[in-house]
Amino acid sequence: MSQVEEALKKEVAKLFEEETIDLFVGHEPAGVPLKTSACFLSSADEAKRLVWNASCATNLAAYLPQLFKRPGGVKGEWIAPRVGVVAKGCDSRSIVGLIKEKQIPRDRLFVIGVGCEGMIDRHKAAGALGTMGLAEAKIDGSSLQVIGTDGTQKRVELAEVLADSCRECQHRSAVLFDVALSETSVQAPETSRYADVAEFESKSLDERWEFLVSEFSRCIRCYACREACPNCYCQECFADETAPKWLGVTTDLPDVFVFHLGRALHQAGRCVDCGACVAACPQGIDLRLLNQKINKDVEELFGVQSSLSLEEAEALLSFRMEDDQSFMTEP
Amino acid sequence: MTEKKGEKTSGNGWEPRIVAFLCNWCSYAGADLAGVSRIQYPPNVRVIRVPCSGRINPLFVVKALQTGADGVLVSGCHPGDCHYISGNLYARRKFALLKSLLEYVGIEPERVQFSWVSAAEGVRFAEILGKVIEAVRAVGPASKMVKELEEVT
Amino acid sequence: MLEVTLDKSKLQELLKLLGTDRRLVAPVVDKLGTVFSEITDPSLVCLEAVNTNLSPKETVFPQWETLYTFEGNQIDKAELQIEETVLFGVRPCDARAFELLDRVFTWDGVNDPYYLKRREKTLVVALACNAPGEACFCTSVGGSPASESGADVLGFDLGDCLLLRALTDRGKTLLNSVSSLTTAATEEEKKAAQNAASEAEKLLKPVAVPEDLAALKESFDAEMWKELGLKCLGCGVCAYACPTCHCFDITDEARKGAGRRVRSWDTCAFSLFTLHGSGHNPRTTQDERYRQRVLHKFLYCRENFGEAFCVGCGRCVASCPAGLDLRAVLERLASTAKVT
Amino acid sequence: MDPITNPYVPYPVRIDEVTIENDERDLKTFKLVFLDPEHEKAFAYTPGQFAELSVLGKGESPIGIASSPTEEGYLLFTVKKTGVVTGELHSLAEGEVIGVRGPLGKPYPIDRMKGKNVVLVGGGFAFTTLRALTQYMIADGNRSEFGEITVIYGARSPGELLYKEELKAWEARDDLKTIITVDKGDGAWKGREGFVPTVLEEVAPSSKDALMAVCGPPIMIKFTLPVVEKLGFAPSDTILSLEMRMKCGIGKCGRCNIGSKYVCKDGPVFTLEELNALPAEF
Repeated sequence: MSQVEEALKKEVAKLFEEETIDLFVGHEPAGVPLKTSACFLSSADEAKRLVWNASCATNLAAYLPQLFKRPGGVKGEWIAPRVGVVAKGCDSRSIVGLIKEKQIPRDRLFVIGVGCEGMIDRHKAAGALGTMGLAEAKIDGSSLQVIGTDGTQKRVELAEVLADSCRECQHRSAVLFDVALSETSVQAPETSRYADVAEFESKSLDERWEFLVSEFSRCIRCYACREACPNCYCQECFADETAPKWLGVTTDLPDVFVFHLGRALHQAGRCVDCGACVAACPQGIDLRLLNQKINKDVEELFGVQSSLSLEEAEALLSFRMEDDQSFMTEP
Repeated sequence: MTEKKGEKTSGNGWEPRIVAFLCNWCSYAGADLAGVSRIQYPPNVRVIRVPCSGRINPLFVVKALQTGADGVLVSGCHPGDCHYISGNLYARRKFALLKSLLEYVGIEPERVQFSWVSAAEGVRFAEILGKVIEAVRAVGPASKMVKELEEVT
Repeated sequence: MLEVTLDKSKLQELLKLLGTDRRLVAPVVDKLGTVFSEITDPSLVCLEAVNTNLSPKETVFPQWETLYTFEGNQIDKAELQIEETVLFGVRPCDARAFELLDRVFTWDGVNDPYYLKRREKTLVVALACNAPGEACFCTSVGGSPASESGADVLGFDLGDCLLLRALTDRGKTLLNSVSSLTTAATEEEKKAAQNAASEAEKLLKPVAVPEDLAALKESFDAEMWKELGLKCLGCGVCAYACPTCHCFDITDEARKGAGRRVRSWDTCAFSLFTLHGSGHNPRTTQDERYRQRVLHKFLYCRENFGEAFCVGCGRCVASCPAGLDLRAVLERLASTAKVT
Repeated sequence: MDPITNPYVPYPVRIDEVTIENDERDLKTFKLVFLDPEHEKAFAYTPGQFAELSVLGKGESPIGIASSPTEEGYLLFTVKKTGVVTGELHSLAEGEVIGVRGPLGKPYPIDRMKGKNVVLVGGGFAFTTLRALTQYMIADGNRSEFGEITVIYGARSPGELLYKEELKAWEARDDLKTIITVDKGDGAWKGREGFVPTVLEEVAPSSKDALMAVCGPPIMIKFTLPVVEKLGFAPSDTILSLEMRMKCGIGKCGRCNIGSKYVCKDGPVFTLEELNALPAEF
């Protein structure tokens, strides 16, 4: 991916030099291995901070809506900045969704599309070391070398430590862009789409419940899933509303369930399975299990995949007279 | 819905409690018609009148389950009959996903049901409600999502 | 000073003994590393990981707890009942955090009965670190891999055995109660413990922590907060993983007049944290909220308690979903007297 | 759970009287009576302090104490209906039982005010603790401890003035200078019209041997402080009372800090000098 990184830096520098953009949102290294952080650049010389590699898992679309809001205290006319952003397949789909939901203006946005071969799930990579912390990691072709805080070294295949979303990803190249730096031909086989959901569906009702209880009993209500999600831009989340109060603020399981079910339902027809929620969760809860279930149902029932184009109507903002109603109760 | 756990699960005496969200223009009138026509339907239901099935936030259903409803019935106008032209058709999509998701997470599918009942269908309303109550009775009192407020320390 | 040695082959027995008539809480393996958990089977205890995924503050300051129950306008008269607990395998940084939390919950002579009761009922057996974790910086914030603050017993992993040092009278009583399993520590073992700790100390990378409080005050208006605020997602991971963050909310949960008043963790990162009933919010932007978190720890707590509320466990660094690195922020704050 | 030993447990109190204060009917004064005389004794307070009013099942709301300890046997709280808890409070009738947790915070520096002239400037609904302070100073036996007392109080309209009957009684006293103003009068209003800062400038109380306390909405404070300064009141002699979102009220929950100061325990009463040393984050 290093050629892409070089091309990206050049492109971004050019965009600033040609005064096409005022601000660029990309990835830069964070303080720990296999982690990057969103960065906000405002000049051509800063382009050297950018990185593009298999740890750029952050869905940058989540950072965009705030940039187009008039800052507090600014009086009179205010012109939104022209913002450039680097987008892999999932980021670009989220951008499509945000444009459709009028959270970001298409005409103030410059999207640099990049193809993606999948991002590393940091927890999986660290998991190769057991309970040891991850001190260092080196990507080396198709494998990854991880070094533990006790000095232990392990080598794992990149494919084994990719995020679950990336394993099942069908849209690796940007679906919306102003310039595309690279595409990728790698694609998950059609058959494996929703494989994780299908496997879960095959369990019994009580097994499913028990499994989710064990997952959700780890939830600490930190809302990292919500805050990392590009779709969760609500001014006030239902989880924070006090009138009506939908749920309590504790980690009592019924409250946790209402939160995660509510969030999953709000994602219906909108989730692009970027995996940001899973990557953000400090407790490793498999939130995809819910979101992908809804994605699967939306696709099977309404024939739509979320946010693939600006033109297609969102699944829950449309209907067909002949939509399935076999689930309804008859006398 | 404040009965304590003990009262709720007591074997033979237990009666399922159903929350019914009924569209003002059809099912609510249907339920009313069933009443005035002296069609017997079980008393286990608490009706919440809504202006349209499209008004029903899926969270209403989730919240009803969390606060202790054993079952939820949502009923609106037949497709094509919506007072607001298409509220029920948008709703139908939400309901399909909600029903599927709840079963997927392990909530018995009997607990959450959806139907179309017109203002003229008093008999149909009574039949559907009866069916829902019996189905919920068969799966027993809800416990999975119910928030209990007993002391925990 | 009572110092005893426990052969590791007897660790299971020790844990079993400690858990008799008491609640035993210790690290176990979970999905992402280790977590503190109530132990019923001592064989599950895992002391290898440097840091648990979340801090053990939950033991003395649970994520949520019932302050009292009520019915109508009657508050339950029953007093709080807390089980005797042994918290085993706490890292010295986390143990030190208890000592800091003590100051908040007794501040100005106003005692928090819930925290204090739990604290009083909890014996802390700490375990010194032989190697730092991925984001550790305890020595830069006044701690060390063998810090004794906040613990009743401090253990050293010497390979085949554990050296256990009593730090308080309660710790001494605890060690005496398991004397059937231990032997008096030899001079060699004591020396080995000291060596292990100082070796670990050498491995820690120092972080420049801003010492000049006046300069920190000036940093309130620094530009850097804007960029950090853009990055910060406004979630609660750092605060909830942090052993010293202690902000909380109080809410009522009731149906038909009966219910409970609960307190639960809360964080200054949440946008609604300071929202007034009138709609006014003194911290409307994420940069103000992120700044609050950093300055609360490194400026306001120093002014109020004489010490920064950070023990250098590195959890906020390791678990931040936005990749924010407190160490880097501190370096930036320290690098210039007046940060711009 | 004993309210005397556990700072999170409220004292039970009975609502003895509810007074609707304004035309909009969103301000009510609750007269509260302790159920247990021991609790009343434990609740020793000074004007300027506040308490958490507690409605079990809804929550708590921090409200300034509007009564003065010289008014024995009851507490007064004037509450604006803004949210869940205050909304519920407004729906309660006389005879019902709620909770009071406190007294909380630091009061007005009454010892510093003794022997001095005192100027109180209040606006709108924030007048409550200034009412408490005024009542305290003019109470039998206390009045001689203070010099001249000037009270300037304004509201948006005549119907929005709090404690209307009491204000009349104050105006009739000759040991108290009471100036009432409204932003805009109605047909029946015979009194003064004008914003509080303007009126303060007109009245121009001397800053010599005097302390000034100002309470009001942020916009009033903003325009009043320059006048206060012009009149010669030093920041250390200018006293303000702040509002901040609070939960615990006892300096633990971390919600109400401004820099290193916690409004709940270090305030809500601060001198302007103290506030000037804090970050502008309130």
